[in-house]
Amino acid sequence: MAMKKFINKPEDLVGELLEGYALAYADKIRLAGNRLVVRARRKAKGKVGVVTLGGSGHEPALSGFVGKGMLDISVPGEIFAAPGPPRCLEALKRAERGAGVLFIVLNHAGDVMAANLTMEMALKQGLNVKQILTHEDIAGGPRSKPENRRGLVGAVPVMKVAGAAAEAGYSLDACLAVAERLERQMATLAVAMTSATHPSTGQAIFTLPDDEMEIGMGQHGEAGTGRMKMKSADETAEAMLGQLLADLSVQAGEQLLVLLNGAGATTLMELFIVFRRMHQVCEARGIKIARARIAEFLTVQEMAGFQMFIARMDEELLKLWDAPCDTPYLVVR
Amino acid sequence: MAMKKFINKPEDLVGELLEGYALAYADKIRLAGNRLVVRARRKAKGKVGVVTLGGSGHEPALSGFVGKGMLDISVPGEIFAAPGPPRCLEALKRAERGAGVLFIVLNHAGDVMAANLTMEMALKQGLNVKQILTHEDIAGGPRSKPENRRGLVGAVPVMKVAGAAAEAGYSLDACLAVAERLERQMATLAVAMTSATHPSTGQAIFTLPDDEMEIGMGQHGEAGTGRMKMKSADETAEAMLGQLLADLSVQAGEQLLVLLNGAGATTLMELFIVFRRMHQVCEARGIKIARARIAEFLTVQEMAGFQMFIARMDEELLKLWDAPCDTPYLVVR
Amino acid sequence: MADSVGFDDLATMLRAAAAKVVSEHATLSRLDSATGDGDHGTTMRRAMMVGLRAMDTCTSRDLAALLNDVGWAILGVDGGATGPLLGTFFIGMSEAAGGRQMLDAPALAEVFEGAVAAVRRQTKAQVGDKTMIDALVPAVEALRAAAKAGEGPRAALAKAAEAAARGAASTKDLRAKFGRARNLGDRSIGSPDPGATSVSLLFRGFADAIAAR
Amino acid sequence: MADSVGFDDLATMLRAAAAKVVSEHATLSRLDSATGDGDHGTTMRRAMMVGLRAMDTCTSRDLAALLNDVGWAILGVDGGATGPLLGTFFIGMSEAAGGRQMLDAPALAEVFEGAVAAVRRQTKAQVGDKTMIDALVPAVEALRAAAKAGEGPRAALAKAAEAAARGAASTKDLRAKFGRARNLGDRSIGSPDPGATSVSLLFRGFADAIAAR
Ligand SMILES: Nc1ncnc2c1ncn2[C@@H]1O[C@H](COP(=O)(O)OP(=O)(O)O)[C@@H](O)[C@H]1O
Ligand SMILES: Nc1ncnc2c1ncn2[C@@H]1O[C@H](COP(=O)(O)OP(=O)(O)O)[C@@H](O)[C@H]1O
Ligand SMILES: [Mg+2]
Ligand SMILES: [Mg+2]
Ligand SMILES: [Mg+2]
Ligand SMILES: [Mg+2]
Repeated sequence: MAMKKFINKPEDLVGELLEGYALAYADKIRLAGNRLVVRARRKAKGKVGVVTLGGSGHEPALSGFVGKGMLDISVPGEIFAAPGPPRCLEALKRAERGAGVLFIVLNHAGDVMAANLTMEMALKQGLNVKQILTHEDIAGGPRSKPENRRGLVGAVPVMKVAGAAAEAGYSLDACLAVAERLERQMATLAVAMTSATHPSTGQAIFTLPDDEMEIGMGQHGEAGTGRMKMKSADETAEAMLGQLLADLSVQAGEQLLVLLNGAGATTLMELFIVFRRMHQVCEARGIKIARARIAEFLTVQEMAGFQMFIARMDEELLKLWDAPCDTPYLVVR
Repeated sequence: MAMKKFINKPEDLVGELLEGYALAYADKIRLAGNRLVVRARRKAKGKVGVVTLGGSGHEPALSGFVGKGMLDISVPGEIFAAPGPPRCLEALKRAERGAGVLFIVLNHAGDVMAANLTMEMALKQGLNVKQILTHEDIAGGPRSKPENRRGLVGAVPVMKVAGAAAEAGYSLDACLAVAERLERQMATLAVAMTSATHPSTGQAIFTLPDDEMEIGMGQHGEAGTGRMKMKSADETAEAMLGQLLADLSVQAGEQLLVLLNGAGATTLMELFIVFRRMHQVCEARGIKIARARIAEFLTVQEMAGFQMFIARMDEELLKLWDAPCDTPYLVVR
Repeated sequence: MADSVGFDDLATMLRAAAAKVVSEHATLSRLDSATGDGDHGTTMRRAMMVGLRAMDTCTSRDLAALLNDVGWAILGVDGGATGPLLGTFFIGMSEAAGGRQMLDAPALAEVFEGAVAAVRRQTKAQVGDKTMIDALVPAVEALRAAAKAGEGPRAALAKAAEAAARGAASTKDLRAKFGRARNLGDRSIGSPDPGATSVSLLFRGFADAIAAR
Repeated sequence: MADSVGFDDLATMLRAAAAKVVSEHATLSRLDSATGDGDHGTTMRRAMMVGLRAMDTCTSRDLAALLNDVGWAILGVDGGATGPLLGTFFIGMSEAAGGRQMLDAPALAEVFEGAVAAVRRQTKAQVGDKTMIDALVPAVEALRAAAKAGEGPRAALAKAAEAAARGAASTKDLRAKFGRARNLGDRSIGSPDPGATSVSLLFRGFADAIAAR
């Protein structure tokens, strides 16, 4: 069976998608150096640079969030494969505007190894770089073992908050501090209902029976922990939100940022219905959803499913979340 | 086989999705009256109101574009079914701020009949309402028979331009005039690769062989005109763009707005690749793509495919397209 | 007066027609999947349910009032192409019924002709265009012919139902010219029109109700 | 000196290993679909292709320089977990090779031990955790043992390749503790680790090249 995707040669995928992206959003971003996605207009001198790396195939993540108020540079890898350290190093150097660079890394083995090697080289060369690792997938294991937790959509709000702090003139340490505070206060759980086709191999990245779903599914089809018969939107929302609130020990009176991130084939229609139940559950528990966004931030090709993200917010984090930004796939006025 | 969607009871779908949407975006929109989606803050007095109607199941369209700079009110119907005239009439009355109301209607039999009945009642009651019909689907037949052309994603830029004009203080006639100018200068062609499940019936809305795609597919699975073996992204882009440019007789030196609207399961990755080829073709012909957006504006559940939209732009239309707006699913700074 | 249709007869006819459509809604959606967007049964069921509810809350014993309430309720439904067509159908019946409370066969024909006229104001579709018109027009023509031939409401409605069924069946071999099926072109041939099928079910319900009286 | 590995031998070993992996890439991706994200074969092929290109452009006849070029080329690839691990593997070999141009069996063991040490700096994975470590460590241990027993490069590499294959096969019954397969828990049992399979293919290539010499 032919792969039902609009592509040309699989080996040209990443180069072509980046080219098309840069042509479409030339007002906001451009390609530079060795396939780096950079802002159309460089950040002012004296401000902290914000850089991330990650595999392609998750569009709009991560390069969709390059722009004023978020990322300075994204280093896109091949499909589901982290970029090599030399390109990352190039990005860190370019992003330096005299105030140091924050390097946002999602916890996946390949990304972390590439980032660690990059950091080694960067520090050897005297660059002023700090790294933050996002690992908020509660399906990976207990909070006490963060190294087992994958980095999911939570990287996007971390970029938003760090980017806003950088724009506001925070120092590198201060940017790192707010980013780490959000990172510690956030939790994500994913669910999948159907598989996706790997665009390079044309194969399904996993299989799931016709009447089952899987909670805890990773964003590359890495299996989760909870394969079960399909549940209604309300039941799914309750089960997932319950786990997230417990993981963060969210108490009555606290306020949350909520993201519902569509994986690909799941519609906004469904996510609205899931959010409705989340809101009811929070309301019943006296928890306030202070901000919410329902969209595709980080996709897994045409997989059906979503990531449910919550973060405990304080006033500074809310202010940074609300700060204006202007990227191709997130604009805040 | 169970339907792989996160829903509760199918008959509660629309009510629940609207409730969730309003809870998530309470800063921008709210529900009012009989299931109308209205702005969180009403438009200033003395400005033209902008209202639309349409079936649900296409999220974010159409209610996702209610907000400053675009729609005042959207009247969502049931899944793929236009709302009844009484609710439309209620919306027109609410949107009246002393300068009249523009009523944007997509050309589908049900929407048009509901809108015509609404207009009859509205005029009988002395309301100052003008209607614009969008019908830019070139698969429907020749430009000389606009009544056969369906209204596709082109309604969104019409809302954007009309909404910006209204915000800028244009009169009702002037709003109608720019909206009609854009409408006459725009063309859309859709393609589908896989079907979608109707969320109320659980049935596929059409079937397509494993290795075929269909050009001209409507946004409810209404068949198109060109069923064919699957083609590469480049071939698909060339074939579709060629038809669109011919339909509008676009000449070298002219400038276009381009939208690539994902139908549901088709990734941004693929749409970037398609856009890349569109850009190459336009460049070779001396046509300038002045503005572009690649996103899901109007979906068909989890269908794989997209709508390719082009519009010939003049300076006034570009200015209105670029004007700030702040809706849940389109923000321009 | 067994050769006229009164308020209670009409109510029974409407309820029987609604029940017929509701019980066939899955078939109607399936037909719509072949040529449209697969929701005709869902929409028809929704329309019939609000029609029944309007009958329950109608306090008047006036024929025209009952039809008017039903028509406006259906018109108010989120009904795609069906809501406006069916809503104006009943509103058209109401207007043609005027002050009359007992309808003999010629009056019944007149009332249904009013319905057809109202529907025709909503659409340019003609017989042969593969829409509900293909069932509606022959049904009402058959009703009128039977009335002219001196037959009573029972026989006239039976003839109308047969004509509607034939009309609906005839759409199978037609090419769609209106609605979502239009773009299918030749591929719309081979599957009967869902709207015409609904109309034939409505007339079957009308006829059966009067036959059982 | 037939009992040592020189520059041309090493080049032949590397090319044979790359060819082996490239020819099996579809299998490797299939294994990765079972427990990971289905791209291991694609990534390995990409890594091997840039490694081969680096060999083509390497102008030096120094062992360490060749290994260093190959290692950095692979490190520079968009390589997921594989790129850094495999890249540092060859860089580690290069560092351990130092200035030597002819490697007898003990020296060969030392060079591969350097590779293992470099890989271990990238990951905390141990034997039994279902990663490429499960093929790599026993392969190099077997190589060292053969060298100690006085065997030459040919026999030592043959033993290493057998040990790598056994190690890769052993991962089938293990539960993954690292990488994308980790979250699968018990469900990771039953399918061999793709990275370990790759390592066994590399050693098979090394051994075959020297055997054919
Ligand atoms: N323009 C039209 N004129 C007459 N009948 C129409 C028209 N458009 C649609 N119909 C009828 O409506 C039926 C489809 O109804 P339904 O599926 O409920 O609405 P929608 O097409 O909006 O989904 C068609 O089978 C046809 O009989
Ligand atoms: N932390 C780790 N330590 C050692 N080996 C690892 C680790 N993570 C992954 N691997 C190895 O990498 C292989 C997967 O490689 P590949 O599919 O190319 O990368 P990715 O997992 O990034 O898609 C696994 O089979 C395993 O052998
Ligand atoms: Mg990968
Ligand atoms: Mg419909
Ligand atoms: Mg329909
Ligand atoms: Mg992999």
